Amino acid sequence: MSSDAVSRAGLPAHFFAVSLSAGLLALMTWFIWSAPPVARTVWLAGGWTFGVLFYYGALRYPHWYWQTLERWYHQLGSPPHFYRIAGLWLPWLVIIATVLCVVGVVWGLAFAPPHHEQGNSYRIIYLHVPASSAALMAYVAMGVAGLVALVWRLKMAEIAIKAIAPFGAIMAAVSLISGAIWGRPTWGTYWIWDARLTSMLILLFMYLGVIALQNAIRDPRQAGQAASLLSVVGVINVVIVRYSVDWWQSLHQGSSMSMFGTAGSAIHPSMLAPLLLCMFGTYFLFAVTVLVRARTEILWRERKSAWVREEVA
Amino acid sequence: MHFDSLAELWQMGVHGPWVWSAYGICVALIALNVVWAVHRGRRVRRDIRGLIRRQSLQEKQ
Amino acid sequence: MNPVRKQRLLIIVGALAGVALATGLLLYAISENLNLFYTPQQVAEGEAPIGQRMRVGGLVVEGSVRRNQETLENEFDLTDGIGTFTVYYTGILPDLFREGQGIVANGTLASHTRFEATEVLAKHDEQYMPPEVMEALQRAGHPAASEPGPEPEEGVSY
Amino acid sequence: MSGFSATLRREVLLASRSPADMVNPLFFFVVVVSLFPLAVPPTPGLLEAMAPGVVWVAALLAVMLSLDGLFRSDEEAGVLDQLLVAPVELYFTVLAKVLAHWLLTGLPLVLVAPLLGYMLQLPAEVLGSLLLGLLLGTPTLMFIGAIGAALTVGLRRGSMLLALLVLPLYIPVLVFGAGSLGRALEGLPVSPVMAVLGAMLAMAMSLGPFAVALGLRISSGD
Repeated sequence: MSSDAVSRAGLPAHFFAVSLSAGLLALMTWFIWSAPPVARTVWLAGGWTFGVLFYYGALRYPHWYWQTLERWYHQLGSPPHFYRIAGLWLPWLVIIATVLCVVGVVWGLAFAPPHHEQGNSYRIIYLHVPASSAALMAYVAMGVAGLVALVWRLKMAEIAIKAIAPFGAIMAAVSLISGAIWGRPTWGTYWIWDARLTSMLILLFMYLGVIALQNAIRDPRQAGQAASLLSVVGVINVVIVRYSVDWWQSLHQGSSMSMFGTAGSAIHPSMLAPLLLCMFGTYFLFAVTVLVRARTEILWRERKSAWVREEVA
Repeated sequence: MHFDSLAELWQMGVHGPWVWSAYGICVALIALNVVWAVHRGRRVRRDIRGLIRRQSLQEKQ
Repeated sequence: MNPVRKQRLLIIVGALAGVALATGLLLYAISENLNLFYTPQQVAEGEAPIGQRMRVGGLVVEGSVRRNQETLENEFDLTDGIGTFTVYYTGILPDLFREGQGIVANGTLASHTRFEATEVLAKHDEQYMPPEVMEALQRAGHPAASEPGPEPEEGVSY
Repeated sequence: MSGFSATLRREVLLASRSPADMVNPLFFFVVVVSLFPLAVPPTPGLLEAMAPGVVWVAALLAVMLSLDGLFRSDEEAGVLDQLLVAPVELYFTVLAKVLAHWLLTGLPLVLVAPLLGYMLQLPAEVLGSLLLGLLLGTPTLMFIGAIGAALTVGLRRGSMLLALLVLPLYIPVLVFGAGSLGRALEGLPVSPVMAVLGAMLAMAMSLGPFAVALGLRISSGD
């Protein structure tokens, strides 16, 4: 990319490109890290294809790329634009999310074969794994948005945090509850202080802290900034908690309860297919609820502006 | 379908209570999340309409 | 240099020094085998200190389990394919304890071939397979059907 | 730095005028720890097994409660606004304030800990680990908690919120702190765990003030 293109597109687009790639990178890393092996391969291949195409295009047509990025930056950063675009997307996202979730859950509950040892109780996986992964993914997204909000003071990033936190809290709760109910017939206990369980509990606490802080501060910009700082600090904390409890537990109880323990573990395609449907369905559900909440928040923050009055009336 | 009848699907071998209670509680939570978000959106729209009305009343006076 | 710049420089140098110190300390901690987990190979090679509390993990050797129903004394061999040693344990073994399965034991190493366990934990099966597929795998002698893997420390799980 | 030492001197001077603020966390720590032997059945060995958790949770709560007022009096007196516009980097002011706070409330707490350890029937060999662990752990707790204190400084009923924000952040320190004492009790080498506690202190001390300064700026509506 020529420096000419950078200077012409201006600093905002440059910042936007950097933050976008950082966010994508974080999300991709997380996906690959947390995915079941088959999905990991699919995502890796997809990611590489996307990356090669993206960077080939960026080198071949730098001006067009910068202009597009700049346009996106301004559109995403501008509340009325975001409100309208989100409004256009929402119906489609609702349809996709509903279809994926319903098909995935019905398939998983009624049509997938039972587990060779756990029998039918493993069917909770179609609820538990998507919820856990959505809770983690939402926290990573919140941390990235927090960083963007702190560094560039982007109003939309603050709104994003406010929209993500309730979804993340609910998903963490779902993950904990379904995990506990699954644990009783499988491990013989509702709860153990295993690293994975403990870090999910802390994740829930962090979500609740972000929500509480946002509600405690009157001024929306100030609340947004404070929540951004807390969510960035929280990302570091969740990572440390995960490893600290792992090390600590090792002395007392073994982490014997891990489910997909080894890297070479396998999940049969007939069980994986509905699981993937459920996972993608949950990600679309994430998009739906976050967009709905973000639109509400935009309306409230901009309630004095003319476009909101037209929109509402 | 893996199960022969709806009754078997409901019982799921011995695991019916676990599976169905997990799905019941958690689907209710997720649905609540969506309903809550939509409800708040409606309330905010209503509140803003109220604001506009009050303001136009004040302007008339 | 003006005072503001000097202050900023000092902050950056200080912060970097702090991060470097933290990294160094963490590297030291990790090199010290913080979680005191040893594999049969490490035990066989004499890396595990004798007489210290530690945690070991591996596969139970087929046909090596000797149980005494009266005194609840158990002994079995633990292997990772390279090293092997015998575990002694008094108490009730967990339900999922089976020959060929992966287990983790807490206890003390009495000698390089003798481990006195105070706790034995069965590893969960990590395979997600329908029963018929599992049987077919076992008939075909597929390794996935018999080996849950001796090192369940790393990897993805929910 | 002159700003650093000036803040340090000011804090010590202020504390010497109201010694109660300094002594209260210490009393809290001692009282909470001495409640446990009364509440727990006198089974032999039980108290010893619980001691690491009891001492560390009590220290953590004492530190957290003492932090509530860290920036509040400055905020009420209007000193905070002046600090924000002063030509001294806020980083140094924050560093000095937190360090002074630790010297005045955290250090006494650490020094009294061996006595409490003795009350909890800990063997004399592990008292050194207890002391060293708290010496490394309490300043880390101060720096992490100061982030929460900075974010809640202008809020009414901020102390409850502070607990909600800060306690999840305290968990790694608690885990390794209590872990160090637990290891000492089992006769294991404690140096790796102490190294981790030291690493957390170095991180909290070098990066924490950035977050605290940012939190103060956010809270002051800047």
